[in-house]
Amino acid sequence: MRVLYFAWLRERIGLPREDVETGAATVADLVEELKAREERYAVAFADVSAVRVALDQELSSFDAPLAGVREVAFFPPMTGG
Amino acid sequence: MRVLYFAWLRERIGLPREDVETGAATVADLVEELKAREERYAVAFADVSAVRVALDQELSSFDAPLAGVREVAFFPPMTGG
Amino acid sequence: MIRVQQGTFDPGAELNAFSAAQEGAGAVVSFSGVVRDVAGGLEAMEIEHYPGMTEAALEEFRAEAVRRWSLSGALVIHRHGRLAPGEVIMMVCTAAPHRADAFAAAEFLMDYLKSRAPFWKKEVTAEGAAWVAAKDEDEDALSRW
Amino acid sequence: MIRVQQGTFDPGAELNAFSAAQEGAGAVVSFSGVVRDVAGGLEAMEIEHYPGMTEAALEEFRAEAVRRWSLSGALVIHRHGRLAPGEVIMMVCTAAPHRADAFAAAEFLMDYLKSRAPFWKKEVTAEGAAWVAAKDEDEDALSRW
Repeated sequence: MRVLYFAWLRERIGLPREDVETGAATVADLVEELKAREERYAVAFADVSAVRVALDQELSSFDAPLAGVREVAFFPPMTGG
Repeated sequence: MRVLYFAWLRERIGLPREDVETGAATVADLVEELKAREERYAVAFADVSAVRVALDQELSSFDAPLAGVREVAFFPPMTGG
Repeated sequence: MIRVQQGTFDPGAELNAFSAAQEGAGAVVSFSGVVRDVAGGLEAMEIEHYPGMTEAALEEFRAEAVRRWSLSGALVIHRHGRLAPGEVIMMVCTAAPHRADAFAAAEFLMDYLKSRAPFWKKEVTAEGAAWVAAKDEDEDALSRW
Repeated sequence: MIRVQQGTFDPGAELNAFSAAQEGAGAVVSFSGVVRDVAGGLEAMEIEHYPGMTEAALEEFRAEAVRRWSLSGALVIHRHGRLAPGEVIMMVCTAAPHRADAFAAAEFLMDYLKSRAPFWKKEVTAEGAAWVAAKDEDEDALSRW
């Protein structure tokens, strides 16, 4: 599964994307796996209320299932316009 | 006193402006004087709910006094923009 | 700034010149009105106005918009005379630090231009000429300000 | 139409080209966003985005606006990359037979661009760089649609 990071999540984790082998059932499970991995992930995901997620480029939620998903993206609230 | 007419009031009365000698106290009095004058004025002012008035280029009302006023303008509701 | 004129103007050039003159504006809103064709075919739109009062009214609306919202600037241009379908009639530009102010001020100016600026439109078709009637919804729109 | 691009564009030329392409539109509204300077002096505004999702999101907002209001057309342009103060960031144009639709659709598109399009802004000053925080008022603005 491809995982993307944008803005300060990208900066804190130190990479824009990576391929992750995971059996996580939901986005929240994936976040827990990542946080357990390394300190920088734990720091980046310390406050998930400040993190948004997209599954295959559609805005989604942390309790969404990952079955069939190819691309997960994490980012802060958007500031376009 | 200078009296101006715009749009269909101008067309019905047949002139864009005229100088009127009047002792009318209010706009409504002036309108009655004009209506009594000739049929074309009576036609133009038949329904004053469709007529607006400006005194010295400020929107006003039919019960406004004419004392000190130099220019009275009659016109239909405005359609700018 | 306000301008009342017979000749045409270039909305894009006006927008760029207006934007370039703004300091600290993050948001620029423009409205341009275009002569629409009508069923049966419009030959011309004739716009009559009240010279003197027109300029005073537009300047009053512009000043009121600047009083009510945090604007860095506001521009109103309105034409009169005989216009062909597709020609630009008028334009409003507003600029503000934040978009809500720029949008509100532009809508305010449009509502006042529609119902309180001394312009009268006449549509000329092959069947003749008819004065455009004021719309209740335009009058009602003023009540929101 | 939607466009996501790094290079700059000319808002006036875009407005004119958009207006010329409209059929039966009496009302054209534009919004342009400009990089504002900040206290202490802004060196640059860096705009990051999510290629692919950005285009899909803008097209979805544009289609939704066309569904909700009687529009003859809608255009969204948004830049990414490193921008200097005073540069144009983005533009929305809407055209409709009547002004209320054109205004509402432009405000709708702006609200969605602000809070639902995957762009992230970073302000670079002499003191360093800081990500722009999303504003509660921008999130709240979505609730009106």
